[in-house]
Amino acid sequence: MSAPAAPLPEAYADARQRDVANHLGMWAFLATEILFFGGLFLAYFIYRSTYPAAFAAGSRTLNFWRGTFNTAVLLGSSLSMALGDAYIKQGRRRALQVCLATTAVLGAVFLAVKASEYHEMYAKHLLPGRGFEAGAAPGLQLFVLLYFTMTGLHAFHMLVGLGLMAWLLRQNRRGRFTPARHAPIEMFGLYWHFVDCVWVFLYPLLYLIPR
Amino acid sequence: MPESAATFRRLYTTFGALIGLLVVTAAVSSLPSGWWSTPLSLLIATAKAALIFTIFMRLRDQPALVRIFALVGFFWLAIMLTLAAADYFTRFWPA
Amino acid sequence: MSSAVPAPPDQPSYLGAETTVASWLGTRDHKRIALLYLFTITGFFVLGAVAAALMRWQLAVPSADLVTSDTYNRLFTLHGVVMVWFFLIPSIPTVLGNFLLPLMIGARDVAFPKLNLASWYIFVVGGLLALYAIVVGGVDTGWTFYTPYSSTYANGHVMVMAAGIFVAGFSSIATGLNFIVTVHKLRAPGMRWFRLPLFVWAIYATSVIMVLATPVLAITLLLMGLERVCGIGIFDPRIGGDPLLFQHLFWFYSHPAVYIMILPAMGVMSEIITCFARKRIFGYPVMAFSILSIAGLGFLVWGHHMFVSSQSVYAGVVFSFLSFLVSVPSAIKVFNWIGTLYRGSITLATPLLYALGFLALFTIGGLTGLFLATLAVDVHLHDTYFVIAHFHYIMVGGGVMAYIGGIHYWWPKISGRMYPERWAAFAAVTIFVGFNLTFFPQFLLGYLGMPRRYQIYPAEFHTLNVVSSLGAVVLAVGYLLPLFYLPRSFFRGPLAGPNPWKATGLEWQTPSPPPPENFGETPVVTGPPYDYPPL
Amino acid sequence: MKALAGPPSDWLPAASGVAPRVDHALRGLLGASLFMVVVLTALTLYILIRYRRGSGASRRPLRIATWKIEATWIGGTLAVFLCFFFEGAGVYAEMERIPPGLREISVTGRQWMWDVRYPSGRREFNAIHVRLGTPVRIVLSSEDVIHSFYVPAFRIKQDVVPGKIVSTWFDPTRAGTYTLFCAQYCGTAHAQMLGQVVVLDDSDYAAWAHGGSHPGEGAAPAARGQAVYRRLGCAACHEGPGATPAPSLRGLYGGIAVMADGRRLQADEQYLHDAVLDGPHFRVAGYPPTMPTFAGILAPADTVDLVAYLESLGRTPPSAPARP
Repeated sequence: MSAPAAPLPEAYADARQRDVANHLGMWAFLATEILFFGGLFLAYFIYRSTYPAAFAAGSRTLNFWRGTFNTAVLLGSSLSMALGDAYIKQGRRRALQVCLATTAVLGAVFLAVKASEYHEMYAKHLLPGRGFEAGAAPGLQLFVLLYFTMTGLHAFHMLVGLGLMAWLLRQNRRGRFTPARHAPIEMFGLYWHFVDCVWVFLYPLLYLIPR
Repeated sequence: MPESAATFRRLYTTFGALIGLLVVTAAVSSLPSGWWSTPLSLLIATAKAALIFTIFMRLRDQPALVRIFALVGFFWLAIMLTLAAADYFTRFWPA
Repeated sequence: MSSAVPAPPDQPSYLGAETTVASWLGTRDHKRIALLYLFTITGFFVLGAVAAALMRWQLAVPSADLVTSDTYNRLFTLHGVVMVWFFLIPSIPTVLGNFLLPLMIGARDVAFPKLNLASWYIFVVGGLLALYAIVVGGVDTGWTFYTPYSSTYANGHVMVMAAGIFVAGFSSIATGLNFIVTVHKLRAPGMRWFRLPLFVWAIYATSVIMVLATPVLAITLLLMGLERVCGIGIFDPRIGGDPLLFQHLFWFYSHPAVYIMILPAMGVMSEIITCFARKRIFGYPVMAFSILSIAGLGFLVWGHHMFVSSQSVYAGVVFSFLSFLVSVPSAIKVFNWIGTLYRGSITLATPLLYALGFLALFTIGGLTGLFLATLAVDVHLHDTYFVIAHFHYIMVGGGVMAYIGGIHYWWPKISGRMYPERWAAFAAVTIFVGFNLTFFPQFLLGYLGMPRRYQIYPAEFHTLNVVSSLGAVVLAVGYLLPLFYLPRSFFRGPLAGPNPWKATGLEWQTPSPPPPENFGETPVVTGPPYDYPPL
Repeated sequence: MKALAGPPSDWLPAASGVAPRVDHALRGLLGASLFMVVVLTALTLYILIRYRRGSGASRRPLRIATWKIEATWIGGTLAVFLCFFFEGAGVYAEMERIPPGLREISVTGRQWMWDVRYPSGRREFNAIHVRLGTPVRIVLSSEDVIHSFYVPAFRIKQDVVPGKIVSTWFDPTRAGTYTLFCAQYCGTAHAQMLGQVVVLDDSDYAAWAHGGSHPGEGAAPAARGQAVYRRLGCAACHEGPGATPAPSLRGLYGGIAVMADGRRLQADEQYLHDAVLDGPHFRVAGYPPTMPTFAGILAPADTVDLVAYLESLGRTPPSAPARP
């Protein structure tokens, strides 16, 4: 795309203002994500109060240990992402590369464990729809539906994150990021931590519903 | 702003706190539960989210405007939840 | 007043700087992106208007036989979806907002120019998806997509249409996000919040609604789509789901969406009335605060769409009370506009004609909204033609009148040339007369009990429908006129010069059409807006 | 404006107990709105003329503080609005509070017809007969999508949500026949999902209740059959411009009917009789299984009359457009 005759000078007076503008833009986007997941949390909140017993039964069908392990994995990936961001601010590109790789691996582990849980649900005939075990408590199928929708949407956001990390890894290998110019890393960090926060709420709501 | 060793130490301690909270909420949920167990697990989740927001996402050292942008999403979510709940929880009250 | 030095005359305008197609399709200049949006949404307006014309033609006869029932259902769905998501929501924010926001706050461009262009492309992709859904057969669910009809019983191309709206929603979010950061971060030195023109306040409040409401539409359409594809979903009554949950989620977006449509129109009104009354706005802080409170309260009132939907009585009372609260700021703004006219020096140019049309029609629209907020009356009037008339008075009588008025008012700045005054005045009056002829009878039809979305109706509603259909012909003529004389004046109209209306405001300090960089060097603002010399 | 002259209720009969109160609230709103429109229009026109450019009127700024003016009209508007809110809410609460012990009529909404069942076990389609002066409770349910039970003359409307039993009630205060609309969009023939609420005074109601004076008594079987055809609302699916959700009945008698499961049956009298009584078993190829069973609903005499009418219908060539 050919820029107009004189390259459009940055609309900002200084880098500091540019940095805050980036943060404002990213946080506004995260506000939309909060409300995007919020629709599902509303559905969960309404149906859990309508079918409390079915939700408790549904929660027991989930694998508690895998859920807890997954939460720890995701918290770990958040740590490595935060470390990576701190390293690039010191200009240590190799340390950033290691942290990004660690984050990606932990993300992949999370998704693998999640896939195994989905398979386990399939094995127990708990997939919503025709295959659903007959005679289940009313609302149990709703819980399972909500479980798949919420964790599915979260997993989708993780996949998008892994894709972005692949791009960041390639850019970092080409030395694009310096202490002065590391906005993509910081912005992606906000996105990744946010996805982790969504899981921080999903975990108790889905796995820890008391008897 | 230079990343001092203190920043790294803060990151590690925050991670420790997060794992600690995870252990607590997992442990509490396996004990016999009462009416308090769901609010408690949500409280712990909020604490973990708050830690991630302030430390990992560096809301601590952002200007007030960025903090407002961070919280406005939750405020509107609260509007949606409370007013929708106003419908669902009063449906079967005597007219 | 501001002391900006106008850019050197030999600087080429944003139109003349480059004329290759690539320079338009790859532009990052907010002014060119505004024109891209102008062409796109005008096309969608014509498509939606054709659907409306066919509907009015069908309804001219009780046992209508112009189109089959199924085709009529697809027509009103097309009219609803295209007009709501592909014309009204983008209209003022993306055309006038994109063009004027940086100019009015003395900035060189929006905060994220690349994102601004991306939002137009996202809008076009969403539009193409919707067009594809229409061309291959259309959708027969109504623009509200209520489940379980939309997810289980509808046989149209619901998925493709929902995908189109889902994608267009992201364009809305991107634009809103861009404007919010622009207003916060790119105001010229001295341009404090209370020195912002009210149009900027309106665009800012609209952007907040766009960013905070549109995601809920996205999740609602996604869940409806999942339920349609998988045959099972969380709204499915067969497994204990609640169709009302869909309505709660849908209207949590869709009521703030109607404020996305009307708030920018209110911003345009404040600019036009102050200019042609040569007088400062009456009660600036109250006007600015009213805009914000409309945006805020707009999120609390969605339940008034569900009074008869077996929602709980107590929730109905709560939502009715909040709906009355949200209508107070709108009433205040009408009073303040009339207060601005008082003791002004008024010239009846075309933009003011549109503004006065807005005043009359928006007042009627607002008052009839009170009928629908009153619980007992809404039980009778809900889902009838009274509701159709109410929201057309607000969205078409208010939103579209202000949009066309704004296009005329800033036409000299956009094109550098003047529109033909006499033709424009005639068009404005034709639209006003045609509009009232078309929609006022529908209030009476609604009271008499004619439900909406009926293509065959009992004979006693016949005469009023004939009047309405005739009015639609007059309205169509009124809308066609600007489509002819505006493009013509874009190339052959008399040159307008930087400030033909002698208006205040930074956008009038630059040459028309403005250069790509808007201002030679960033202006400094020293006084409040609308600072017209005392009369 | 006619509304000013006569109270709106003489445009649309106020035929239920709550209707006058709704009309009262509505007239209050109408009066306030007309007052505001007149005042604001007059004020604006006065300002436009008096303060047009070049007129000699004084442009001295107002001496009264603007915040005082703002406060008055903010307060004034809020006060008026709250009055309307309280009145509306009061009447609404009365509408929604269903008196206990009312006679219950169950009405099921099904794509494009109202299926009415009385406590006596009697069943009707698209018609409800009630006695003047005795309020009834309508128990609403839906078998497919959301419909809405709307009787303008009674000023009542209640969405019929599938998966839920919802009730509304009305106290008929005026004899006559009032149209019942479906107000929530429910598909292709949403506009044909009409019904009648017939309010009969005591004598007519008693006659209807115990045997029911079938309209068209004593006329030729085909004519009586046509009345049954109309009463059951068969036209909603079997007729209509263009594609209809059910096979057209014109030109059917004497021809061959191809069933969904491939059977080819001679459309004789027996076929028509069986297809009416046991619809689902005789589903025609290419049509959805929406035909309800009429066994136990149609008295044998009605069935014979209906078949007679279908025969007469069958002889007219299919090309004649069926005018709904």
